[in-house]
Amino acid sequence: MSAAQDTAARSGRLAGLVQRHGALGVLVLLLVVGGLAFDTFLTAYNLGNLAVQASFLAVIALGMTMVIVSGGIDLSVGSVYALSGVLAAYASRWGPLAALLVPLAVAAAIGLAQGLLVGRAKLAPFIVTLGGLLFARGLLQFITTEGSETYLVPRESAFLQLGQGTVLGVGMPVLIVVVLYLLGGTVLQRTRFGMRLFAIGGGEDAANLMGLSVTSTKVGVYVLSATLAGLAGTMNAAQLGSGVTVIGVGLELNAIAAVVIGGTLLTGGSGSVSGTLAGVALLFVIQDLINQVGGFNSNLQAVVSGAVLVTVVVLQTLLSRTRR
Amino acid sequence: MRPGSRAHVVGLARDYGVYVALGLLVLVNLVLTPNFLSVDNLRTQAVQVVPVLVVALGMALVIGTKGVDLSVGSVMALAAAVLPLYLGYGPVLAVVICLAVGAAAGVLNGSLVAFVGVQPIVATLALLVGGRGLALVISGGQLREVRNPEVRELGSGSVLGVPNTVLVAVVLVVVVALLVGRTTFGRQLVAVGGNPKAAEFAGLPVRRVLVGVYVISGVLAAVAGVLATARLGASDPSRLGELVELSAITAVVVGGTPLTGGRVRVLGTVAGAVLMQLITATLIKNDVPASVAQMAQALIIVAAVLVQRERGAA
Amino acid sequence: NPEGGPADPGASSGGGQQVTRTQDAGGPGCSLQQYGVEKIDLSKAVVGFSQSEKEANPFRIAETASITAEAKKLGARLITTNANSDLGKQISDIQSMLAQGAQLLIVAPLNSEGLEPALRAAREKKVPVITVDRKLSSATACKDYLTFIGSDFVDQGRRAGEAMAKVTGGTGKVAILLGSSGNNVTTDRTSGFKDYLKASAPGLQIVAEQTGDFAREKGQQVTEQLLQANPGITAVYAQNDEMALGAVTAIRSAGKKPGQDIKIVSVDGTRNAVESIVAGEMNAVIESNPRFGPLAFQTAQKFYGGESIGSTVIIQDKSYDSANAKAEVANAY
Amino acid sequence: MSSSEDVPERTAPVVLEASGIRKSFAGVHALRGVDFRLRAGEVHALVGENGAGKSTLIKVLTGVYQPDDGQLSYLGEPVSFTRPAAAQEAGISTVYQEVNLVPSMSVAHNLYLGREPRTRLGLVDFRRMRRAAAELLTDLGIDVDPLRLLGTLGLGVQQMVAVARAVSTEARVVIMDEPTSSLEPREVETLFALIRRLHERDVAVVYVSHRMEELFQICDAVTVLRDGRLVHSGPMYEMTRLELVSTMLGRPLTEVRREGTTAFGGEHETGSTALLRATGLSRRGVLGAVELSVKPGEVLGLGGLLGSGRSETVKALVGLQPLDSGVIEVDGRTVRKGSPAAAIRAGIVLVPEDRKAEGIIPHLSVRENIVLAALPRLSRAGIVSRARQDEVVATFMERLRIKASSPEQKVNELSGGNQQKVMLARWLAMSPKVLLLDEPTRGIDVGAKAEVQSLVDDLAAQGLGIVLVSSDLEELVEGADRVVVLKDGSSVAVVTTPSVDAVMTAIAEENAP
Ligand SMILES: Nc1ncnc2c1ncn2[C@@H]1O[C@H](COP(=O)(O)OP(=O)(O)OP(=O)(O)O)[C@@H](O)[C@H]1O
Ligand SMILES: Nc1ncnc2c1ncn2[C@@H]1O[C@H](COP(=O)(O)OP(=O)(O)OP(=O)(O)O)[C@@H](O)[C@H]1O
Ligand SMILES: [Mg+2]
Ligand SMILES: [Mg+2]
Repeated sequence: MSAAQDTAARSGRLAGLVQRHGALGVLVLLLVVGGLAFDTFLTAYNLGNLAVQASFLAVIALGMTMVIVSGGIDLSVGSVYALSGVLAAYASRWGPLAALLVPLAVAAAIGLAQGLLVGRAKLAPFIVTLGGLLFARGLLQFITTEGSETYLVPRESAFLQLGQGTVLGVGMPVLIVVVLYLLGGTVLQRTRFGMRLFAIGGGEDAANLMGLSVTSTKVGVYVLSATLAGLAGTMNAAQLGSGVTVIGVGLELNAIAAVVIGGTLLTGGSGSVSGTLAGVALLFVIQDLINQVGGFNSNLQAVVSGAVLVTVVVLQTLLSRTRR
Repeated sequence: MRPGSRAHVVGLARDYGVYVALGLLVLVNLVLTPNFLSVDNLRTQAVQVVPVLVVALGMALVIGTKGVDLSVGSVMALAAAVLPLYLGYGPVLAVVICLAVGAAAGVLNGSLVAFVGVQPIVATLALLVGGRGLALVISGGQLREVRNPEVRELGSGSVLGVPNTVLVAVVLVVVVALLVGRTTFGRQLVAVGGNPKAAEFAGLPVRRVLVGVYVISGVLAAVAGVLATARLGASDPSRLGELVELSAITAVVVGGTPLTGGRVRVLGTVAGAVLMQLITATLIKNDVPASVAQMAQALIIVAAVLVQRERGAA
Repeated sequence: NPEGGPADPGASSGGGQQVTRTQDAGGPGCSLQQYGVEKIDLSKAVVGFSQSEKEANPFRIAETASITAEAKKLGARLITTNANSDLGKQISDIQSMLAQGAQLLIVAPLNSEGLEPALRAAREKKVPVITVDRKLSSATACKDYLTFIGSDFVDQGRRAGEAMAKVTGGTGKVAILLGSSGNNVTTDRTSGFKDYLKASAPGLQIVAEQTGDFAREKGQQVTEQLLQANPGITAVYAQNDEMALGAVTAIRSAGKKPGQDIKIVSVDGTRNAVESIVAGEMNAVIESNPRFGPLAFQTAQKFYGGESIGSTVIIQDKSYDSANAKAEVANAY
Repeated sequence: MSSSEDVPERTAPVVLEASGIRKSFAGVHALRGVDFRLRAGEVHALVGENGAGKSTLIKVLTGVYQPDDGQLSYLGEPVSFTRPAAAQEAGISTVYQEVNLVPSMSVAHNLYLGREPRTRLGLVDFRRMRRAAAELLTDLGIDVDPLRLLGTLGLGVQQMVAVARAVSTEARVVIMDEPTSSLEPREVETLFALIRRLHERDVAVVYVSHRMEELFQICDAVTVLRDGRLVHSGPMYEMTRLELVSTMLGRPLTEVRREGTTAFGGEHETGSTALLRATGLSRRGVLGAVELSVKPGEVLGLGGLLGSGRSETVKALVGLQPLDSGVIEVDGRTVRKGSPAAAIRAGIVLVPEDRKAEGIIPHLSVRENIVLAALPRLSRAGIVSRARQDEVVATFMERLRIKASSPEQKVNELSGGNQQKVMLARWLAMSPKVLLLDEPTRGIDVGAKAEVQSLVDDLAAQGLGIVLVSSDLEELVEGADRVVVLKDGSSVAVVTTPSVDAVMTAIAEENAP
C-alpha cells in the first residue's frame, strides 16, 4: 500500500492511543500538581480511602462502558445500585451467601427485562432504562415501606468483609475492582462477545447482515451492566453495614461522564475499560482536590466541577479529533 | 396497505399510539377520579403541564438532530435566579434578560456539540451540573418572593378563563410546529438529524443548524423558568426544574419522536407531555404511595413506546 | 430536607439557644478517658465540618453560617466540606478532612444510617465526632461518635399534631404533604404526627399523604390536585415550610381562604412561614432549630475541659402560632 | 464457462429453490410470486431493472426478510431462515448490495467477525487472525493493511473486502448483489477468477450486475425479474445481449437495438476558456498534486486505479476534503477552499460515490431528498413553498424516470438505482455550472444508465462543465472528451483522445516503477 495510506493508518492508531489514554494523562498531571500543592494529598492514607470510595462507581462504569460500546446506554444503574444495597442488607439475615446472591439475582432480572425490551422489541435504550430507573427506585421504596426502614447487616456477619475487609492493607472493594477490570478488559478486547459489542456499536444493521446474534448480545450486555450495578450496591451495603435508601441518585450520569472522559464514544463502536478506570479516578481526584483547596461554598463547587467537566471533555475530544 | 388489514391497524397504533394511551387514561380517570371532568380540574392539569411542555418543545428539536439537552432544568433555575435581579428595570426587560441567559446557555451547549464535537449528553451534562450551581451562587441559595404585579398576573391571571401561561404555551406550540414543518431551518434540522454526513455533502449549514437548535432549547427552557416562577410567585433556583429533562425527554419520545433523530413530532410531543401530566395527576388524586406511583409510571412509559415501536425491518 | 424560604444568615448564629434536655443513654455520660482521646486546645485546633446538603435553603445556610461564625469566635481553624446529598461523597469528605489533619469533627449526617466507614476512620485517628441535626440510629454515642446535638423529629411531628388539634378543634379531614421519600426526617415527622392523632385527636382523619419533596412548587401542585380530588379537606400538615407556602398559593387559587377555610400547620420556622402566620394564612409552625454552632462548640469545650457529655443534647425548638408570631418573627431564620 | 459443454449442468442437483415468493412493503409489491432455482456449481445471473426485486429476493433467500407467501427449500429440505445468521450457518453467504461491514473496525476484524480464530483459552487470537486476513487479501490481490480501519478505505476496496469475507467461508451458495458496482477492470478480473474457483468447488453462485458484458463472461444461467415478476429463466447461452436487455426492460428488440454499449454521443462542443481550473491540490497522505481544468460543455474523465484518489479529488473540489494547498477557480474567480457552501455558491456540485453514507437522508421522502440542497432558493424569508417544491420534484422524477410509489415515499424504500437517480435530481435541481459525478451510474440498470449517460451529454451540450469519475472504463472513455489519469493522489497523465487502450496504457505505464 502507498506511503500515504501507511501514514494515514499509523496516525489513526496513534489517535486511538491518545484517545484511550488522554484521561490518564490528565489524571497523572492532576496527581503531580496536587501532590506538589498539598502534602496531605498524595498520602497512602488519602489515596487508599479515595480508591475504596471510587470502587463502587468503578464497578458500575465497567458495565456502562460495555453498554455504551454496543451503542446503547443504561440509565438504571443508579437505582439498581441502591436497590441491591437494600436487598443485600435485608438478605444478610439469611447469611453472607444470600446477602450476595439475592441482590445480584434481582439486578440481573431487571437487566434481562431491559435487555429484552432493547434487543427484542427494539425500543430505545434511553427510554427503556429510564423506565428501569423509575421502577427500581419505586421497588426500593416499596420494600422499605416508603423508605422508612433501613435494614442493618448483622455486625458480625462475614458479609461485611466484602466492603470492609483488607488484604495486605488494600481494601477489598479495590481488589474486586482490579480483578473485574482485568476480566472486563479481556471480555471486551479478547472475546467474540466483545467483538460483537464493537460490531453492533459500529453498525447494527451490518452486524445483523453479517449474521451476528445481535439480539442475544444486547440482552447479554444489559444483564451484565445491571448485574455489575447490583454487585456495586452489594459491596456498598457491606461497606456501610446497612441498606441505605438515599444513595445512587444521579449516579448514572457520573458513570456516563467517567466512561466518556475515558475516551469511549457514546456513538458506540469504540472504547476501552482502562480509559474508563482512568475516568473514574479522575472524577474522584478532582473532587478531593476541590476539598483540599477548600473555601468553595457548595454552590461554587458545583460551578467548578461543571467547568472542570467541560475542560476535561473538550481536551479529550480535541485529542481524539483525528479519530472522527 | 388495505384499510382494516392487521398491518394497517398496527400502523395506526404506531402513529397514534400516544393518543390512544391518552384516551385510555382519560377513561380510567372518568371511572376512578372524582370530578375529573370539572373545568377547574382540566385548567389545573393544563396549567401544571406548561413548564414541562415548553421544555419538551425545545427538547423535541434537539432530539430531532440526534442530540439531547440535559441542561434544561438548570437553565430554568438560571432564568428563575436572574429574573428578580432585573425586575427593577421593569418586567419586560427582566424577562428579555432571562431569555438572553437561556440563549447563552444554548450557545455554549451548541458550540460544544457543533464545533468541538463533544457528545450531546456530556456537553449538556456539564451545564446541568454547573448551571444550577451558578443559579445558586447568583441567588445566594435563597428563594426570593416575587411580588411584581405584572409577573404575578402572568402567572395567575387568565383571558376568558384560559390561564395566561397556557396561552403562552399554545402560541409556542404553534410557532414550533410551523418552524419544523414550514421553514428551511426546520427541514434542514431534520436532514441533519437523519444523516449528518449527507447533510454536509448537500451543503447544509450543519453547524449553524445545530447551534440554532440548542439555542432554541435554551430559550424555551428559560421561558419555562419564567412561567414557573411567575406561577409560584417566587424564584426558587435550588429546586425549580429538578429532573425536568427526564420528563421532557419522556414526553418527546412517548410522543413518537425517535431518539435516533431525523424526525420531529410536535403535536405528539404535546400529547406526550399531557399524558405524563395525567399519569401524575391520576396517581396523586387516588393517593397512590410514591413507591407504587413510580413503578406504575415506569410501566406506562414503556408500554406507550412499545405500542408505537418501529417494526424491525433490517 | 427540612428547609425553604429566604433567611438572612447574619441573624443565624444569634439567639434562641438553650438546651431542652440532655440524655445519658444510661451510663455516666462520656469523658475524654472513656472516649479515649487526648485533650486539645480548641482555639488552636483544626476543626472539620461536614455539611450534608448544598447551602441552598435557609436551614442549611443558617446551620453552616452558625458553625462558621462560632469557630471564628473561638479562633479555631475550620475546614468545611459539603456532600451535595451524596452519601458516598460525605464519607470521602470526612476521610479527606481527617487526612488534612482535622482534630475534631462536626458532622451533619446526610442519612441516619451509612456513615460507619467515616466514623471508623475518625475512631482510628482518635478524632471525636459531634453529630448535629440528625441522629444516627444504629451507631452508639461515646463509641462511634461523641454525642448528638439536634432536634427530635418524631417530637416535632407530635407537636405538629398537637398544634393541628388545637387549630382545628380536633375534627376535620387532613392532607399530609410528605417530605422526600426515603428520608428519615419525613418518616419521623409522619410517625410522630400520626401517633399523636391516633392517641389524642381521633376526630382528625387523614385523607391523603402525598410527597411534595420539601419543595414549594411540588407542594403547590400536589395540593391543587388533592383539593380537586377531595374538596372536603379542611387542614394541611406540611412537613416543611416551603411545601406549606406552596399549599397556601394552591388554596388561594382554588378560591378558598388559607388559614381559615383550610388550616395549615408545618415544621421549620423560616421567616416566610412565620410571616404568613402573622398574615393569617398559616396557623402554626413548629421550629426546627438550625443554630448548632454555639452549642456544638460549648459541648466540645466542656468535653476537653474534662466534663462528661450526655449521649444526646436536644436543642430547643420554638413553636409559632397566631399568639406569638408577631413578637417572634424577628427570631425566625 | 457459458459454452456448450456446460449444458449437462442444467441437470446438476438443485441446491436452493424458491417458489411463489411474494413480498410487499407498505404499499409496494416488491415480489409478486417469484420462482427461483439454483443448481450446484452454476453461476446464476439475476437481472432486472432497478426496482425489479433482485435485492428483495436475495434478502428473502437469506433470512433478512420473511416472505409474505411462498416456500424455500435448501438441499431438498423445506426451510425458513428467520435471521441472516441462520442462512449463513446453513452455508449460504452473501454480499449485500450496499456494502455492509463495520466501518469503525479493522479490515481483519470485518473479515472474521463472528468466526474469529481462538486460542485454547477461547480468547480471540489476533496474531492468527491478522495473518489469515493478510493471506486472504493478497490471495484476492487486494493491497490493503489488515489493521486499517475499514471506514478509511475507498468504496471499491470495501467491496472487495466484503467479497473476501463472503468467499472465505466454506459456503455451498455464494450470493453477490452487484459486487462490481465500484470495481476496476483489474478487481473485476480478480473477482471472476475467484468465481471460477468457486465453480470448480461446485459452489453455486448467484450473481447480480447491471453490467451486461460481465454476465455473458461469467454466468451459465440467467433469471430475469421485471416489476417483481419472473419473466424469464434459462441458460445464458440461449440469449443474445440484446434479447436479454429487451426482456429486462420489456421493450421490443428494435427499440433496444439502437442503443450501443453506452448511450454517449461523440465529441462535445467545448468553449475555449476554462470554466473550472484546479491547480496543485494537495493534502498530506491523500492527494499529491492534482491539476485539472474543465471547459464549458466539456466532459472531463478521471481515470485511475482503486484508491488513486479520484473521489478525494472531486471531494476536494467541493470543499469536502480539506486541502493543504492548491487553488480552485470557477470562471477565473477563486473559490474559498474547504467550504461546501462556497463551492455550491460558485456553482460546483458533487454527486458523491457513497450513496448510502453521503447521499440519502433515509427517513425523508423522495421529495424532501430532491429539494434538500435547493431549499433556500425554493423558499421566501426562510418559509418553504410547497408548490415550488412539487414543481421541481415532478419535473425531475419525470425526467429521470424515478420509480417510487409517490414523491412522499421514503427514499430508503427505493431500489438502489432509483436512490442514485434521486441524488442526481438533488444536484440538477441546483442548476450548477460544474457537475462532478463520482460513479454516477453505479448500480443503475442499463435503461437508466443510458438515460443518465445521454443526460450527461445534454447537460454538456447546455454548456455545463462535467467531471466524470467512473470505474467502468468503457463509460469513461466514451463519455469523456479528455481523461486525467491519477495515481496515488497525483495527476500523472492526460489522455486527449480517450480509448480504453490509451487509458489502460497510461495507467499501466505510470504503474510500472
Ligand atoms: N424496505 C422497503 N420498504 C418499502 N419498499 C421497499 C423496501 N425495499 C425495497 N422496496 C421496494 O421494492 C422494490 C424492489 O426493490 P429492490 O431493492 O429489490 O430492487 P432491485 O432489483 O434490487 O433494484 P436495484 O437494481 O436498483 O438494486 C422497489 O420498488 C423498492 O422501492
Ligand atoms: N487498495 C487500497 N488500499 C488501501 N487504501 C485504499 C485503497 N483504495 C483506496 N484506498 C483509500 O481509500 C480512500 C478513498 O480512495 P478513493 O475512493 O479516493 O479512491 P478512488 O480512486 O475514488 O477509488 P474508489 O473507486 O474506491 O473510490 C483513499 O484515502 C485511499 O487511500
Ligand atoms: Mg438491489
Ligand atoms: Mg471513488
